[in-house]
Amino acid sequence: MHDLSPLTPLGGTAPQIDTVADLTCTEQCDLALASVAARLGQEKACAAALQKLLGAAPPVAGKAHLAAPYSAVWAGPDQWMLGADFATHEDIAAQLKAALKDTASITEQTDAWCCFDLSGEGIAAVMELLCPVNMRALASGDATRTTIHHLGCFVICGDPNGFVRILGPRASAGSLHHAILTAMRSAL
Amino acid sequence: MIINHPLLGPRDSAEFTYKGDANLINRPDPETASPQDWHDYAYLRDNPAGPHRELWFHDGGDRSWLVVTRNTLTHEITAVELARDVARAEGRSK
Amino acid sequence: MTQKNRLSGGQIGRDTTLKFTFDGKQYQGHQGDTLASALLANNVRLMGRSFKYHRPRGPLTAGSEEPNAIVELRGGARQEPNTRATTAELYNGLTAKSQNRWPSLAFDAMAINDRFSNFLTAGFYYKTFMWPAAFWEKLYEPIIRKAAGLGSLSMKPDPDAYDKGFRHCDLLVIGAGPAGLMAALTAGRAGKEVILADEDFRMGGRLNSETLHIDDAPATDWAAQSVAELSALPNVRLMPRTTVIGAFDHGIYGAVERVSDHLHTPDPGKPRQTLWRIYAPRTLLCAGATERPIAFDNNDRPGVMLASAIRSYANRWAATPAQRIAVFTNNDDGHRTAQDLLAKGVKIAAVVDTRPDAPRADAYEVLRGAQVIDTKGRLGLTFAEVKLADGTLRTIECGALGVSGGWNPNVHLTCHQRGRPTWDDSLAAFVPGGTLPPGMSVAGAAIGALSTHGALTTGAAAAKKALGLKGRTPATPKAEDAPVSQTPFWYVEGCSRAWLDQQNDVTVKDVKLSHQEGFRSVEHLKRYTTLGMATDQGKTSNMGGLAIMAELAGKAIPEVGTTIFRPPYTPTAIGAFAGRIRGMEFHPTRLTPSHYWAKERGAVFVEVGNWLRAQWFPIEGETHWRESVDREVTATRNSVGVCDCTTLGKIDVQGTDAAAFLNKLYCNGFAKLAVGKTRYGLMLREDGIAMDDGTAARLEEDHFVVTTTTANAARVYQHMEFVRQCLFPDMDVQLISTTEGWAQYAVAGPNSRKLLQKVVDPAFDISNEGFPFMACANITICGGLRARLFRISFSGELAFEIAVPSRYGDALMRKLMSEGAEFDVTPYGTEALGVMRIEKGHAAGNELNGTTTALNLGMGRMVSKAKDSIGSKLSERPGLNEADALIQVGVKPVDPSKAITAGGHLMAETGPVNAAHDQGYITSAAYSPSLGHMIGLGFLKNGAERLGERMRLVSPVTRLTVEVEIASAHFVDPEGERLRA
Amino acid sequence: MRYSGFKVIKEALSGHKGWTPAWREPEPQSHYDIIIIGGGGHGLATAHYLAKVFGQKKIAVIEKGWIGGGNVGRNTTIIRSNYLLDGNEPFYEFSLKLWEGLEQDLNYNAMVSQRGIMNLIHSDAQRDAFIRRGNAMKLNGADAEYLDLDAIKREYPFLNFNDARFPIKGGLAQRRGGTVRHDAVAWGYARSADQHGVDILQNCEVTGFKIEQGKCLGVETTKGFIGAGKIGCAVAGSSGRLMSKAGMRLPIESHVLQAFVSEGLKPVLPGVITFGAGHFYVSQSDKGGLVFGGDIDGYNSYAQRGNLPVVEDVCEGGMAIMPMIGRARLLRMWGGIMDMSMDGSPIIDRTHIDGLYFNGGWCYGGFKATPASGYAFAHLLATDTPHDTATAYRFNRFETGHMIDEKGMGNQPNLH
Repeated sequence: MHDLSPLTPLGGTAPQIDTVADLTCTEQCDLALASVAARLGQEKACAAALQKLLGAAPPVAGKAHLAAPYSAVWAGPDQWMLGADFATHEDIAAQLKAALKDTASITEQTDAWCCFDLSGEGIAAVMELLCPVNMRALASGDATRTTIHHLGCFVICGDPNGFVRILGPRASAGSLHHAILTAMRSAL
Repeated sequence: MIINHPLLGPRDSAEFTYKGDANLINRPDPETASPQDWHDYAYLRDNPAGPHRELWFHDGGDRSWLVVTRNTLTHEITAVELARDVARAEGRSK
Repeated sequence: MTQKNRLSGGQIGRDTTLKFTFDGKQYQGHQGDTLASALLANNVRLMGRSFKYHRPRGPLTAGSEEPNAIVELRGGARQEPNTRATTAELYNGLTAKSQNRWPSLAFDAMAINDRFSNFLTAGFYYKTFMWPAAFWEKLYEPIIRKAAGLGSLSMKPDPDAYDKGFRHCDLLVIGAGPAGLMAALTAGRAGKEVILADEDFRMGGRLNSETLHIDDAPATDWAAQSVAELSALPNVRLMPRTTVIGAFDHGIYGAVERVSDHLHTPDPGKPRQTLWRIYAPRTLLCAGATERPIAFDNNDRPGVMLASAIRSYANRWAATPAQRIAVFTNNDDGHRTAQDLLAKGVKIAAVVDTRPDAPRADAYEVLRGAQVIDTKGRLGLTFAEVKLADGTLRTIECGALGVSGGWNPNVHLTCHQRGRPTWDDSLAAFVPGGTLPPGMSVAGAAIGALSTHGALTTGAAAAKKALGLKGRTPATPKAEDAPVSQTPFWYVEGCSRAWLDQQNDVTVKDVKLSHQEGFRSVEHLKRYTTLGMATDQGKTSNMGGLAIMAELAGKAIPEVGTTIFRPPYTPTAIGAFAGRIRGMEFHPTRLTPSHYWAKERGAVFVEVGNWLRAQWFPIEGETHWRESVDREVTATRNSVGVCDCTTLGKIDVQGTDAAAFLNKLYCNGFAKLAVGKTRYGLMLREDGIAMDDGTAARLEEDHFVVTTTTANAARVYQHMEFVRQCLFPDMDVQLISTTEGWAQYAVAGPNSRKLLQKVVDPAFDISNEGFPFMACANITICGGLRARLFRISFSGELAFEIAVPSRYGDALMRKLMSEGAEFDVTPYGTEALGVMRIEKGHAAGNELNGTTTALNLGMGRMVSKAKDSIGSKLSERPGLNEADALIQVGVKPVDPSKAITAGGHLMAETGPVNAAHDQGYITSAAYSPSLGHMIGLGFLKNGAERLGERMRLVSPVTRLTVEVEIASAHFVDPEGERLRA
Repeated sequence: MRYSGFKVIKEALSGHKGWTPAWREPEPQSHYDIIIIGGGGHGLATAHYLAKVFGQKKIAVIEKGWIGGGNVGRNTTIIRSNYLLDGNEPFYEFSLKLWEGLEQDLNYNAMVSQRGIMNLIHSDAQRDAFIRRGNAMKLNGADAEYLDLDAIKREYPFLNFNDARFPIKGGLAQRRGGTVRHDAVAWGYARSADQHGVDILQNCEVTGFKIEQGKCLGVETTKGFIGAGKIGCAVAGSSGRLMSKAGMRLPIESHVLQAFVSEGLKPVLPGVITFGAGHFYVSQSDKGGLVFGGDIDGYNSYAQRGNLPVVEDVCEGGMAIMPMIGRARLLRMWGGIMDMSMDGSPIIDRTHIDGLYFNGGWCYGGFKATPASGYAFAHLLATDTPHDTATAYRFNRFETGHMIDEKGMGNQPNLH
C-alpha cells in the first residue's frame, strides 16, 4: 500500500463541516466517481450492463439512481456519472471496465469533483440563492447539472426537505464552499 | 431566455454558449469543395430577421450541442433539436 | 411644535416615534412614514432643487414616480444619491441631505440660472460654445460639468452585500392593489404557485390611500384580511418591497427586493437588496395607474402636488402639506381629495374645476370652468392665480394645490419587449397594446378599469383566464363603481414657463421650440429637450409633452407616437445586479493540488485564467524576483526542478475512432501514433489559424489523453464536442474533461530520471531505452498508487510529467522534495517555466494569439496535405502564405547588457521608424540565465531567411530602442540532445 | 442659418421666434445622382462630405424612421483610435482627427470631449499585448501612453486596488480619446448636409432595389421608386436585411449590444475607463450619468433589447473594478443592433452589382468611426477608389485570407 496521504478538496486532512441554524454543509470525501459513456452502437448493451450493475435501469435525463454499492446520475446522452464508496471502490474505473467491457468508455472522475452535502432545514431557501433549479418542484431522485456562481455543478436531490448533494469542480472547492456558506448565512 | 432542451426541458439560456448559424454543421466535402465553397461556408451568413436556426452548446449542462430555431425579431423559440440528430439527418454520418 | 401638519387616523404606528434628520435638522416621525410624509407632517415642503434652473422643489407625488423630492440618504460609505423621499421608509436615526444646491437648500447660488432661463432653452448648447475651438475643453465644458448631476457618490466601496436569487411560479402577480390581491386570491385558492410582488412596503395599493369601502367595511380592512389569507397559503409567496423592474424574454422577470433598506444597517450576513430572477410562464400586471398633472405657469412650486398624492398623505400617512389647500382638476377625482381633506379638518380654499358643468358641492367652493394660471411663493406655494369662467382673475391663498388631470394606466412593463400601447379615447390615455410580452396579461387600473369594482372583477377574471381555471368566478366583493370620464386637459392656454418635466426643467415653451426647430418625432423631442430623461423617466411628464407636440403638429396623439419604455421600471442599484460577484469573488478561484504546499514555501502566486499558479519561490536572502527565477532555471538545467502543470487542460478521448477523430482535429497526423507514445499536436480553427497546441498520449489503442493550454482548455473542449457531435456524428468517440482529476507535475533536468526512479515502483522501467523520449504509460508509484507518466519536455531538458489523482498531489510534491534533496531538487514557477520555453523557442499564448498560422509559427510543414483536418483547406489561402509572411524567430541584443521588451516592433537597422517600415514584433521576452543576456521571440517578415541580420527593436511607449540580432528561436540545445538523454 | 453666440443672445431677447428647422422636410425627387440609404451617423456623414468636400450634387439620404434613431443615438459615445493592426489604425486615427475639427466643420456643438480613455491591464500577457498596440499607435502617428500601477493609482484612486480578483498592473492611455454627445453628431451632420442641398427623406423605407443587367438603377421605397446613379448602403445592424433585397449574403451577423446609463451624479470620472479583466467600460456624460456597457448578448438579434445575464455580467465587472458605484442606480438600459463582421473589422467597398456600394460591418465600434466612415465612403462613391485609410476594408479579404482580426477570434462574430 502506498504511503501518500490525501488532502480533502478544501485542503484539509479531515472533511469540513459547517452548520448555520438547522442546516449542515458537509464536505464529502468518501465518494469514488467515474463517468460511463456508451460506445457508438453499444448503447443498448451498455444500458443492459448498467442495469445489471445498478439493479435498476440507468437513470434517464434529469434523474439519479441513489443506491449502494453504485449510485448513478444521468450526465448526458448515453452518459452517466457513477458513484460508489471510496474505501471499497478507489479503483472504480477498473471495476466498471470489468463489468461494462467494451460497451462503454470509462473515465475516473473521483478527484475531478468536490462534493458538499446539505442536510437539515431550509435547503430550498439556500438553493434559490445559488442556482436556477426549482427546489420547490424537486423530488427525491432528481438530479441536474447547473451553474453556481459561474461553476458547473451537479445538484442531486435525496430528499427535497432534508438532503441535497452538490458536486462541483474540485479545484474551485473553496469558491463553491464560500458561495454555499454565504447563501446559508443570508437565507437562514 | 429559456431554451427548451429536448432532454432536460426548459433551461435558462445563461447555461449555454452560442456559436452561430446552424449551417456550420454543413462543412464542405474536402474531396469536392472549391475554395469558394469553403469561403461561403466559413464567412457568409443569411443573418435573417426572423426564424434562425442556430447552434447553442449546453456547457453549463449536459454538453450537448443544440440546434435552436429562434426568431431574431421576437426571440421566440419554435424548435430545439439535438445537433447530433440534425447532423445525421443532414447526412453527415460516415 | 413638532409634526404640526400631522392629522388624525392613518396607517402609521403612532406609539413608535422615530427620530431623523434632514439637512442636519432633527425631526420626528412614526412607524410607517416615508421620509416625505414625515417631512410634510413637520411642515417641510421644500425638499430639493431642479436640475437646470435650481428651482425650489417639494414632493409632487407620494410614490416611485416622484421627480422632485430626491435626496442623499444616509451618510459615509452608505450615502445614496437621488433617493426618492416619497418611497424611503423612515427608520430611527435616518439621515438625509438635500442635493444639487449650494450653499443651502433655502439659498442656492446656482438659482441664478433661473434668471437666465431665456438663454438656457432646449438645445442651446448645440448652438454655441464653439469659439474659439480650444475653449470647449478648457473653459465651457468644465463649467457645464461642474453643474452636472444631482446627488453625489461617497467615492467609497459600497459596504453592503447584495444577493441574487431564482424563483419559479405558475403565476406572477405584479402589484398588490385591489386587482392584484383579487388575482392572487383567485390563483392561490386554486392551489397554484403564486408570487405576489409589490414595490410598496405595505400591500393594498391605492386602497391604503382612499376612504373607500369593500363589502361595507373600510377597504383597508379588506386589503389586510386578503394579505393575511394569502400569507397563510403555502403555495403563495408575498414579496413586499419588491419592484419588478423588467420583463425579459420567455417569462423571465427581474425583481429587486429591498431586504434591508428600511433598517439602519443590514443584519449580519443579510443583503441590502436581492435581485430575483423570477421564472413565470404566466404574469398578471396589476401596476395601477398614475395621476397626471396639468401644466400652468409656475406649477412647480413646493406645495403644488398631484391631488391623489395629497389624498394619500392625508389618508394613509395622516400628513398634509398645509392647513389650507386648493384643488385644480378636470375630473371628479379631484373632488375626492377635497372631501377627504375636509373630513380630516383641512381647509379647502376652493376646487378649481375646468369643466363648466362640474358637480357642485356644499362643503367647499367649486369654481366651475375656471383655470389656475399662475402661482406665487418663493420657497413654497402661497397663492394661486385663478382665471374664472367669466375671465375675471382671483387670487386664492393656499399652502398647497392639488392638481388632477386624470389617470394614466401604468403600461410600462407591457412595453419592455417593444410592444406599443394603444390610445383609448374614452380614457384619453394609453392602455396596454396588442403585443404584450408572451405570457403577460393586465388587469385593474393598468388596463383602464379605474373603479374599485373594475379592479376586483378584472383581477379575478384575468387570473382565471391566465391559469385556465375551470368553474365560475366566485362573486367579487361589493365596491364602488364610479363612472370614469376623462376629458383631456393638458395645459393652460397661453402659459410660457409651465413645467412638464419638473426635474429636468422642461417647460411647455421648450416643447414648442423643439417643434419649431424640426425636432418633432417623440424620439427627437425627448433627446432635444431631455423631456422624460430624468430619474423619474417621465412618468408624470411624457404624456403632457406628447399631447402638446401632437397639438402643434396638428396630429392625434397616437400619430405622434409614444416613447418606448425600457427596463428598469424604477432606477435600480448597480450593486444589486452584481450581487455577491465582486471583490475576490468576481470569478471563482482554481487552486492547484500543490497550492497549500507552495503557500508554505512562500511562493508568489499569479492569476492564470481563474487559476492561481506559483510564479516563483523566493528563498532566504533573495530581494528581487529575477534572483529567484534565475536560480530556478539554473537549478533545473543543472540538476532537477519540479513544476505544477496541473492547469493544462486534460481531455480523455476514448472510442474505436479516437485516433481517426484526433486526425481530423489536429493538422498533423495521429492515425499511426503507436500505443505508449505521445505526440505534439497543433490544432487549427476552421479558418486556418492556429487555435491551440498540446500533446496527445496514446495510453491504449482506443484511449488518448489530450492536453491543451491552460487558457484554452474550455474552448478546446467545446470545439472538440462540436467536431464530434456536429461534424462527425457517427464516429465512435467519447470525450471527458479530466483536468482537475489529476495532479500533474513536470520533473525536469538531467537528474529528473534519477529522482523519479525513487518514487516510481520498480516494476516499471523508465530508463532511456525502456521509456524513451515521447513515451507514455500507466504506472504505479510509492508502492501501488496508480499514476500516469509522460516523457515530454517543455523546458528542453530530460523531463517527465507525472500525474496522480489530485488528492495525492500534495503528498507527491512533498515526496519529490524529500526524495530529491540529494539532487538539490528545486521547485520552479511559471516565470522560470516561461524563461525555459523561450530559451527553447516553444510557442505559447503570446505566440498563439489568434492571428498566427502554422506557417507563422515555423510549423508550416506540419499541416498534412495527405489528409483532411479542421482548418487545412482555408489555411491555403494566398494571404496566409505570402512570400514575406511573418515567421517566428529569436532575437537577442547586440549589446548583451541591453533589454528586450515584448510588444516592441522590428525596424531595419537604418531608415525611418514608422508603421510603413514595420517588419515584425516581439511576442515574448525574458532574461536567459543560461546565456547571460535577454532574449526574445517574435514574428518577422520572411524571418526564416534572415537569421543573423541586425535590426532595431523599437518600443516608443516604453521609450526603448535597441539594436538586436535575429537568431534561431532555439537558443538552448538546438539539436535537442538533452531531452533525448 | 448660422449658429453663433450672438444669435443665441439675440434670440433669447426676442422670444426665440427666429429659430428655423434644423433641416427641411422635402418630398422625394424622381432621380438623384447619389442616394445614401440610412439616416444614421455614417449615412448623414457620407452625405455631408459628398456635398461639402467632394462637391457632389443631387444627393438624398433615405431613412426608414427618424434620422439618428439607430446606433448613433443608442451607443456609449466613446471616440478613440487605439487600434493594433495596420488595416485599422490609420483609419481610426483619421477619424479622430476629423472629430477634433468637427464643431467648426459643422457649425454645431457636438461636445467632442477629449478627456482620455484608459485601458486597464491585469496580466503580463495583457501588458505585452497593450505595449505592442501602443507602439503600433505611435508608429501610425497616434498618441499612446503606458502607465504603471502608481500612475493609475494617482489618476484613478477610486478603483479597486484592495481586494481585486484580477489586480490592476498598469494601463494604456490615449489622452486624445474621449466622448461626444451622440445625438448631436447625427443632427449636426444632417443640418450641414441639408444646408449643402442634400435631401433628407425621413420615414421612407427602402423595399427593394431595381437591378438590370447587373446595374442598380434605383430603389423602390414606401414613397415610390427613386432613381439614382449610385446607391450607397450604410444601415449598420440592418445590413443583412437590406442587402438580401439585392440578393447578397454578407460576412456579417446582427447582434444586440446593450448599453446602460445611471442617474445623474456629480462628476466622478475623469474620462473613459475600460476594465481589462471583465466586460465593463464606463464614462460620465456632461449631464452626470455614468454611461457604461460591456459585451454583446452574444446571439443573433434584431430586437434592439437584451437580457438579464449580460446586464448582470456588466454590473459585476463594474462592481469588481469600481465598488463605489454599488449605490448608484441604473436608470435606463437599451439595445442596439450591431453589424458584427467575420473578423471584427468593417467593409467599405463596391458590391458586385454596378452602382451599388456598401458600408458596414462596424461591430460595436461604429460611432467613433462616423466621420472617417462618412469621408471614406464619400470618397469611394465620388471617385470609385477607396480612401487611402480604408484600402483594407474590402469584401474579398476573406477569400484571399487578408482578415483584419484585432481580437484574434476568427470567423465567429460574437467573439469579436
